[in-house]
Amino acid sequence: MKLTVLYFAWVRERIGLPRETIETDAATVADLVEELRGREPRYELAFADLSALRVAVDQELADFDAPVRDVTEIAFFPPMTGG
Amino acid sequence: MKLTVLYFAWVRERIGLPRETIETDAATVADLVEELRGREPRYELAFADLSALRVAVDQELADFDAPVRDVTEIAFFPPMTGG
Amino acid sequence: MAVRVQQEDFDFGAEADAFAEGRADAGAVVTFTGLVRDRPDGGLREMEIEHYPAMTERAIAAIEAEAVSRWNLVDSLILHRYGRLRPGARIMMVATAAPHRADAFAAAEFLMDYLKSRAPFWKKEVTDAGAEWVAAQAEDEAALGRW
Amino acid sequence: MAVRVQQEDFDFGAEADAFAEGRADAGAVVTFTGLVRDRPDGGLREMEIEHYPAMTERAIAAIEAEAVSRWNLVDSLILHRYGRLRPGARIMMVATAAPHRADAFAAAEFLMDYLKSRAPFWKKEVTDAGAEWVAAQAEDEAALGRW
Repeated sequence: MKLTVLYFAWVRERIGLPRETIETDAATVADLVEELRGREPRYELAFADLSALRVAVDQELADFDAPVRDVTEIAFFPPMTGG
Repeated sequence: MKLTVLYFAWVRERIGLPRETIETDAATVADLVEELRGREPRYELAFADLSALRVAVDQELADFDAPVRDVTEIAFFPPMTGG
Repeated sequence: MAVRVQQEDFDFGAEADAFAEGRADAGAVVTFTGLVRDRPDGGLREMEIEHYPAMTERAIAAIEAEAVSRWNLVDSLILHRYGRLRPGARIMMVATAAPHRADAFAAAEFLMDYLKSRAPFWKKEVTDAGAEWVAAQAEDEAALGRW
Repeated sequence: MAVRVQQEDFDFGAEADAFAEGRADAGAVVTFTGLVRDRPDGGLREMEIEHYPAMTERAIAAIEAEAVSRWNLVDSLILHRYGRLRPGARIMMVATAAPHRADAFAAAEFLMDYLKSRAPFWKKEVTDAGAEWVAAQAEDEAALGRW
């Protein structure tokens, strides 16, 4: 399954790119995170503390146990600071 | 003792004038109200229900038992409805 | 800090803009504007606002001073009109500027609650059927209890 | 109801005025404007605001729809900028119009609390010493609990 994965704010900076396409068989967002962590130290650093991260699945805020099946876009970012 | 007495909103309309100078020996605002009530039916009507009235003594909100000594201006009006 | 009581209309946008302009010390600006609301049946011809000139500005200034003592504000503005106003016309505005939004919001609500029930203004609605003084609402008096 | 997300500056006064103009059905208009607050030492060079374009407008529209379902509003406006902003610059504004002031105030505060923590914007402060992402405040997350 092909997914677009986006990174924002310091997650983007730590990983060093704003988006990438990933081929994965992950069942949940948490599985995908595990996969990414195993890739390279910069991913391990970005995903070191999940409590400091938020995730959106197809542009809706979601939990880390959300299923990845039939999803086209997943975004990782720190807690929002708008307004 | 001479006092300027002012009336606003429906108090002014019932009494039929916006202000007048009154010669009085009233000790408190309540005494002054009693005196005014005794004057004419239009005063009796305006002061019929004190709970529907507010009073300012020298331009500060006050109670009906406030003393009148050394006061120059007393105003009677309904509860405010600004804003 | 500024208080203005006037018969003339005011330019809400220009006032709001001048108040908020370049406040690098503030972060949060809240404005409230009160407009003449028509009656549900659309029958309001005008609203007359009477006030007690000698008392108005000092009563408002006292309310403003109380707000300044309670919240961390960098500025505030209170503007209130009197006279005869058409439906949709501007009656008044308050503006507050603060480093944090909670202070700006709380101070603006406090100012409104107190202006509503403690500043010497009285509204009269004029319709084709006649004129009627607006009655004070129990909820407006009750709103003061939260501060 | 309107939502705009843009890089360009906006004219707060003109927006506020157009929003409030002639609302005989409203009575109460509340605006909130967020400005780039300088650091206490005056050392902020600029604030960069990053956002998630595909998500931003729909996230804000969902927040607005929630406000409309909770309070009696006749209109609302949400405007948020992104990009690089100087101290004192306008970041965003919300405006609410309602028949009664309590609804206008509550809806504006609700919109702000949710925009702060649920709309995909991130702020970075740039000083001479470097750049730092603004951390989310526990009090901002806690503020959501009151709704």
